[in-house]
Amino acid sequence: MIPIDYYIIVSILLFSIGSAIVFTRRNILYVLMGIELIFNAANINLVAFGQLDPYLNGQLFSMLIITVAAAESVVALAIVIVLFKKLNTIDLNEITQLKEK
Amino acid sequence: MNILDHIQESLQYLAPEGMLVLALLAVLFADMFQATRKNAVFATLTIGCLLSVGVYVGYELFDRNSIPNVEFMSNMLVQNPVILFSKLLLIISGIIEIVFIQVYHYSQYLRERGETYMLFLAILLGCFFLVASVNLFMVFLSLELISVPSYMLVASRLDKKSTEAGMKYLLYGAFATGVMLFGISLIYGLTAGLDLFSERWILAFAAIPVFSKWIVLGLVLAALFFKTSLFPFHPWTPDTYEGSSWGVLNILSTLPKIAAFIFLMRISALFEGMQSYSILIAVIVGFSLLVGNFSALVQQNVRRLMAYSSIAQGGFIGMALLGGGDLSQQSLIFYLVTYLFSVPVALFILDYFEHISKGDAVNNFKGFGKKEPIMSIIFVLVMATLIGLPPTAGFFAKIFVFTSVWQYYETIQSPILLGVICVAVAGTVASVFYYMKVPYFLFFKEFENTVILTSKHKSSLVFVSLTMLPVVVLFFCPDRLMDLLKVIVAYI
Amino acid sequence: MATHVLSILIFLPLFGLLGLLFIQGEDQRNYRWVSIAVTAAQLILSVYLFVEFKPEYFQFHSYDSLVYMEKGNWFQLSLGNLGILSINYFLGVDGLNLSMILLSSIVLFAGACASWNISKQPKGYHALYLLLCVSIPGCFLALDLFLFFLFFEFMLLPMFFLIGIWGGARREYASMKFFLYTLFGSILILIVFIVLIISTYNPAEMMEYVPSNAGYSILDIQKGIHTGELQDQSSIIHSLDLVQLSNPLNYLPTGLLGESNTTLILGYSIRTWCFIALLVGFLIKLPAFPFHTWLPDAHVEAPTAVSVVLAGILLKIGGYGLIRIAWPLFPHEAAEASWWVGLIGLVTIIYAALVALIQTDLKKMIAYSSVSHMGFVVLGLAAATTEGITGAVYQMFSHGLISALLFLLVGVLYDRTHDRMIPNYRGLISKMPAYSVIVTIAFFASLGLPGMSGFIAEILIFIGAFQSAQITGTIPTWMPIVATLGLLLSAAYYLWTIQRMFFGKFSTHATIDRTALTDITFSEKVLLYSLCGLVILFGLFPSLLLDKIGPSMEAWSSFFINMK
Amino acid sequence: MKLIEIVFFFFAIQLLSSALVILFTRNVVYAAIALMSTLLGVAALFVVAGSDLLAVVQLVVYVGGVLILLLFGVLYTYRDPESYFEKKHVLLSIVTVVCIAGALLFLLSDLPFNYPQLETSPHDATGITKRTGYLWITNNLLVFEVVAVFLLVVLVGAGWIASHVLDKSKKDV
Amino acid sequence: MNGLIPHIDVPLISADDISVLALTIFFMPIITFVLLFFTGKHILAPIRSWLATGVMAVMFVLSLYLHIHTEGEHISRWIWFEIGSLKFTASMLVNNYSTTMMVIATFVSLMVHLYSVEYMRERRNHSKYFPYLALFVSSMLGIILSDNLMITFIFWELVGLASFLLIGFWYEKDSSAAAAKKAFLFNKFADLAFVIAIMMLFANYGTAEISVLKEQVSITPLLNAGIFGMPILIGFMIWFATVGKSAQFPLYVWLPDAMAGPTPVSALLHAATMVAAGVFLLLKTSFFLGDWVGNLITIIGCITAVLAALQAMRTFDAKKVLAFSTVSQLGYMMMAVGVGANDAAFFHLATHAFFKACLFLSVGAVIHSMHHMQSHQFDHGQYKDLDTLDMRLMGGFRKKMPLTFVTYLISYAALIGLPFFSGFLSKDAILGALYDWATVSNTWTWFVVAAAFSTVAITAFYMTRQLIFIFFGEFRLLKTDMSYKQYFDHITESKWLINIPLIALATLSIWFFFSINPLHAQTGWWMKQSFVSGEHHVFHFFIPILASVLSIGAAVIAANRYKNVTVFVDRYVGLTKMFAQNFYIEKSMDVLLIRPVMLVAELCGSTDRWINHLIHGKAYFILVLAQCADVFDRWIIDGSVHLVSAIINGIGSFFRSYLKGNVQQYFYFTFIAFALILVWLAWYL
Repeated sequence: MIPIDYYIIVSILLFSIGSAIVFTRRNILYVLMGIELIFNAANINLVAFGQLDPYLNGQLFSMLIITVAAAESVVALAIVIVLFKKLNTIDLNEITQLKEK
Repeated sequence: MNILDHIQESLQYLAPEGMLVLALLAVLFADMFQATRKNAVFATLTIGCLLSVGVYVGYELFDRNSIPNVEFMSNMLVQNPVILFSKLLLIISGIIEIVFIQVYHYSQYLRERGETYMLFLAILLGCFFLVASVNLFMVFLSLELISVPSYMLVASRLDKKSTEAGMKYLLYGAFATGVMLFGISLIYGLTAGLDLFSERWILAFAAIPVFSKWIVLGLVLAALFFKTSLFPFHPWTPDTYEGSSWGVLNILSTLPKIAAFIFLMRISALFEGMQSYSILIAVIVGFSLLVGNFSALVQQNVRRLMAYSSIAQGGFIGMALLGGGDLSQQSLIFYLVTYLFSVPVALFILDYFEHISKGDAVNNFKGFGKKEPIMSIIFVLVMATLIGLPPTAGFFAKIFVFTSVWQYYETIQSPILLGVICVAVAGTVASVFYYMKVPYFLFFKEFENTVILTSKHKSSLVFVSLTMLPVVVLFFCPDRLMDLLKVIVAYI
Repeated sequence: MATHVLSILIFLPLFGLLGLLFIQGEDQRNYRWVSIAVTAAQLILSVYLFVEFKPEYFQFHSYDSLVYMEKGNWFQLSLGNLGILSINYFLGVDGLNLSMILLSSIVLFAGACASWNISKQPKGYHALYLLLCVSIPGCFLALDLFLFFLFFEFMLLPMFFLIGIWGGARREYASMKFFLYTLFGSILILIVFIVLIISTYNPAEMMEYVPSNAGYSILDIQKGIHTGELQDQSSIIHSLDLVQLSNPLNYLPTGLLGESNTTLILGYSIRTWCFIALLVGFLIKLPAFPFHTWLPDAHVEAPTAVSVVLAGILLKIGGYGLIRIAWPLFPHEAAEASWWVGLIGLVTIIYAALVALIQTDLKKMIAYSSVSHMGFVVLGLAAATTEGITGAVYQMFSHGLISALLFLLVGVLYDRTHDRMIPNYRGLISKMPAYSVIVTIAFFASLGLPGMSGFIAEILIFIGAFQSAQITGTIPTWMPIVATLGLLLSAAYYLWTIQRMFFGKFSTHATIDRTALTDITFSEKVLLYSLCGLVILFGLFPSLLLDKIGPSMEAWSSFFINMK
Repeated sequence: MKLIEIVFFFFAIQLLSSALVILFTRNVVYAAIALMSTLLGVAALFVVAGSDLLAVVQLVVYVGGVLILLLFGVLYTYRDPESYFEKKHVLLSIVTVVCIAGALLFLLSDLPFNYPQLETSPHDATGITKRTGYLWITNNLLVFEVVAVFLLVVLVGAGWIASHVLDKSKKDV
Repeated sequence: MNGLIPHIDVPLISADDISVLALTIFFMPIITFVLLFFTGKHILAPIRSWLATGVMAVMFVLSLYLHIHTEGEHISRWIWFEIGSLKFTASMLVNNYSTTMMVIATFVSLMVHLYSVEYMRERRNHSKYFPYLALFVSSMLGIILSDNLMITFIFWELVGLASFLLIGFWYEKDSSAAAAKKAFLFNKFADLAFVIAIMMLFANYGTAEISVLKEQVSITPLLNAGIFGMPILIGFMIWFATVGKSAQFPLYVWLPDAMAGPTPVSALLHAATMVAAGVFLLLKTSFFLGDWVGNLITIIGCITAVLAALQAMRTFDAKKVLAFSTVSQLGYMMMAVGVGANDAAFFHLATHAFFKACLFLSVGAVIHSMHHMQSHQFDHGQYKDLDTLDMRLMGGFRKKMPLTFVTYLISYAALIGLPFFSGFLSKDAILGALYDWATVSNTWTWFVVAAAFSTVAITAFYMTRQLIFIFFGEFRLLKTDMSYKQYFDHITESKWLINIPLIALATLSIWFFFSINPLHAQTGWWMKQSFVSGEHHVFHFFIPILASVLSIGAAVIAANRYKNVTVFVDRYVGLTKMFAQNFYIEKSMDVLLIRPVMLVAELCGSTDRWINHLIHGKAYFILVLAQCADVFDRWIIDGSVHLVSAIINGIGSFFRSYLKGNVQQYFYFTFIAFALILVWLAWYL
């Protein structure tokens, strides 16, 4: 059996890479990908911890996350498309109409 | 007990939620078969549902002898007077919001779409679950049930500003959710469970080394801070407020906040006496007060001003989370009651003025006080509520909150709490200035606008007056509500 | 009726307000009659109160000393370990506020009459004015500090709007200044009230409402608190009942203001700081040097009726607050600080009079003279002898009448020409003889000519202040001696004004429409002469007022001397 | 080193490097492909952890749904070839990654992860699938149902938003 | 309660018949005042003037009756008001002393009223004249009758008010308006001392009842508390109060200016009664004047007498000469008070009241005819600015107005102290008292005596000068403007209404009304009255002789000096310049007092502005933002001016700085802030 720490390390790394994508990439689609990576990092943890859980909470939770993440992506994509139609860009550096004056 | 019997038994407690789902479906079907969309079918359905849920919940609540403090649905949810009372608040708030959309004809695009009501009901459903949940499953799910429809509502005006606001809100919310999920996964690993309120979980949580206990908990609470727009999860607020329509803002600034604060209150009750939790909240709250109040002070745009005000208000409410005792809980609910009546009125009147003046800068409101005296006076009253001045219940709300923090400070003598109190006092003073900024322009500047005010707004006046009434009435009998709350919070 | 006469007095204008709501249209006539009728009714009621009042010698701030007392529990809030917060609806009359109630109803009536010509948004104006008519008597009658503060704040808002909307050219600036100053003051006051509420307890209510104390007497409870037998923090009832707060036994021994609390902040005890906060808060309202700069601006910009109310009553609330709250609750601190308070009074008298001397705006001059005269109140208060304090109250009363008169007179001139600058007029007597006569009477009344009410007040203050070195030991004898210079200076600026404006050959500045300079009308005459008549009446027969308030003021002084 | 460990490390390195590709690539299509690779890697880790069912769900929902959606997004938002490429912030990215990872590793390094200890041995693959299904309709029935409502709402709402794109009659505001 | 204030029992005494009569007399002018003031122009002028005069006549008769029937002291005392157990009383004392003064006051008033009926007939705006006079008379009676210093103070001030109103009666004249203000302010300044005296009385004795105080002082002498103890200071303060009203150095400068009022007013207020009120008050409270205060009074009185007399020598304004002479005579009275010769002082007060009123009225008659000329000229459309008071323009009236000349001459003789006239008697009494005082005291006292004697000479000098200027020689106005000739030719004796008072008053300036012995008053009925507690002075034979010689000599010198002078040049050098400039008293007052006060006032005004700025935190910015019209807008709306708002702005902008629209910056912010909070928390806990 793989020591639990390995999973955690992988998950932490995945989380940090996901965060870095969210923080630095300018394209909304990248950001969405980054968020998916963060979700996956949580999933890895949950599954790893849930290996020995008789009620399988970890697995069930990560299944829930996957579903919700999918739903969120749907909403995000819908908005991205409208946004692109309105602003003709999906670069976050250019979507700065709302800001402190 | 057989699991199926348990589920069957649990269903009786799910009646309100069930009714909401039924209403949601009914709106869906009505939307599918409705040709014109012009009449008030959706609103009637929604309000009817809300009223019946309200009556049901009210009956459950005040027939207190029959209320057990039970967990049901395999320890997913819990039923007790506090939760019923919160649901009552949510329903009242919900009714105000639906009426808000109905009364005001500038919210037309919202009023005539069935989707609005569906999303609204989904948010309300999420709030119902959130206040009652005792399991991270339900916490996460209800938060999503609140968030995702909110993103869509924000973006629903479908113009440049609105979609941008929706996009930012979504990205920010998804990020906060991600952080929370990561926290949940760690918590799960550390305590081997998601049933937040069980004794086993509390013991397991207590065993975690202090050094990292609060870090993981902080990560878990991130999404709640996001919902309540507390520091440092507040930056979305101004942009979203600027971008979306007032009707949506009204929903965003009341329902999720009430639910999230009630849930946080329950968490606080869970951690009552744990100083470290209080310190975490104290820091968050202190910074929220600082950011909200002082940034609002320099705003020229009423939407952003209200956004920062909502951050600050979150801070004030959050102060009641610190103590965790009976008084704190009472004062938190009291504050929420004041808040849920006053904020819709403020937003409504600003919406009204904004549409008259065709602009959302304070400058545009010059001299409206003379053209719209009653509306303006009620607005002053709302602002007084938010500042915490007599003769509004806001005054007592502030007093209770301050008292609860002071009481807690007296017990633990932490300088951080003292700091929070100082920041809150400074913030209250500052709030006078920014809240009175709009009335200042309303009354003391000459009317410049050339637009002729022709709107028939009798219904608007009735709406704002009636909504403001409880706040004023509460000022004269705060003890009634406090006594009621005292009984209720004993069940937490 | 007799049992609720105070409530009726306070809330009568609300009915007027309701009436206003049902009157439509821009015709000002209908609105002004509502104001006048309501204030007249208030006046009748308060005269009834005044006549019926039977003074007797009691201990100050005792339930016995109050007549027409209305006391009911408004609400009780349990605040956990902080105890129970009990707020009472507590009204009552003793000699101190009797005079103020009479004054305020007279001045409010005069103000309502002076609002005759308001044509800009009359409905709003009269509505706000009626609100003022609620809050001012309320403030004077409330004996629960919470109620007091409520009415106190409530005065602020109508005033703010009345100045800010119906005022002169720089009304926004003036109203905001007024608002900020008084808000700052009221925050200080509020802080003290909060400290008071958490560090005191109300044994009478604890006996009545806390079941576990059944069978205890008030003394038992006080004993229990002080010996530590009654330790249950959550069953201690805190209230802001002035009568209870005035009893030093009712301070929790370990509370912020308790005797065993020796915490020093910057070298002073918390009690001292509380006293200072109250002092500053009320001195701003009074106003005294150096917190007075809001007043001239507010006066200059305010419409006539508002100036009248502002000078006539609102300033008195500062003095009233000091006499009613600051001194009785913190007698020891007051005694210690009296030297400085007296100095503030002295500086205010002289300084404001000097500044008045160089003013060219008639209204500003009168505003500064108001400041100067309110300095006498501070001086009399610092003396704290019977004569001094009676003089202070009398000064508030008489200055209320006189300043109302003065501002009405300025209003008369301003209504006609929209110009108040002293150098722009000369020889007004020949054009407006009746007006000039009344102005002269008012000026002489204000400068303390014997036979007018101001003289009685000032001489009493001087006598009291001079005696205080012997009786209370609060202020040295040189202060009243120097303060007499104020009399000279006020004579100087008034006479100089008379000389410049009314004497000499008639001429006006080119911008002034001479045809508008008509003498006062009959109705104005009636109002002004009746105020003059009151001023002279109370100057010749001070016993009219002093018979009523004297015993209370003597009780006040002996209370102070015993407590300090 | 056991085989399972080798498998673990392989897939761990694979998914992390794919993730790094997303972070550093300039082409959004490459990023989508890399995301697929990452998700596959995660699925593999699920298998290693004994959750075959979850791995399948991961493949079906993520790779089959989310990824396709993202690709649709890429197509829909095509403006010009340049828009696929964007400036990289290599240094910033590396710093961010290192900081976050370092902080988390530091904070969580010596935590006693107290994952559930079972009396019985780990589930076998079929057992887990069956039990998952059982748990979804018993203990977690509420979650299951609420997710259904949630998805319904998202469906309707997303349709509302997206329908705007198709609605030719509306003018851009 | 007032444990530290000696509690003195002040019994209440109800009024007896005499007191009721006195009260009746007192209230009569008040009623007249109210009646005439409020009816104003609605009743005809003759009715008004005759009503007032009639009331005055009745009052005079009643006063006389009262005087005859008064024996001993009649005190009545009531409670004015009380504060709890503290009682403030009002009281009235009727004795020979006060009734005498009442008779004098009402008589002079009656004469002035009669005179005024004619004098004011043709002047404008006199609907208020008689009410004001009535107000004055009632206040004067109040001072005379009151036995309580607080009540006295009330009337004291009311006298000031009446004098303000009457001096400023011709308000259109700038000099009149200024003089009214000046008179009131100078009096007010001195009255501050009265206020202080009242404070001290209440602090020391708890009452201001004169008769009670007198008893107290007799029980515990003043000097028990040391020479600077409060009782002595009370005396000083009361004296200082009279320095204003009785026009002593250095506050006497208001009196000459006060001549801007109508001449009858000058006669009544500023010669006969009001200025005498100060002396009268001092006499009433003389039991307080102990030790150094007495010496001070004497010295100041002496200085006043000399300086005023010197100034009178160089004045050309006919009324001002008389005013200075009044001041000088008041100096005499004060000297007498200072040396304890109360009887002499009171005697001189009485004689002076008559002859000075007569002098004023006589000169007033002349002025009246000058005024006629002016108004005739005016009627003929040739208005010329004519100073009707300038003696240099007069002359030769002896022939035109012989009766006036005679009355003037009699009162002139009385003033300069020629034998067989009342002034001789009273002045002799004062000089004798001074001499006695000097013999028992130290050497410096002889300077006082010397000064007093030289003043006699100076008085004779300037009075003779005036006599010659007005009544002798030619009518000098014609030298500059012949157009007045026709009017001058038509000047005749005044109307009988003017003449009757002149004759009456002149008659009363003759010796036998006061003493049968024309050379010594000690044996006269006046001095024998019991009301003055003076011991009998030793009669010094040389004093009246010396005084007479001095005055006759000075009169001869003056007559020689001025009899042929026809042209006057306003050029003075050396000392005489000082005389003409009022010894620079006014100038120095202006420089030392008024200007500094105004300067300080300006300073306070600017301080006020600075306080304003300071409190608003914008003192620092004010230079930059001087142009900003609406400071508030910037202060709160722009939030860029204020110091506080700058800080707030700083905090605000710090927390807003990242909100530049890019959501990723929000992430960064959130993440970093959250991480910092969590890490700090982990460290903190």
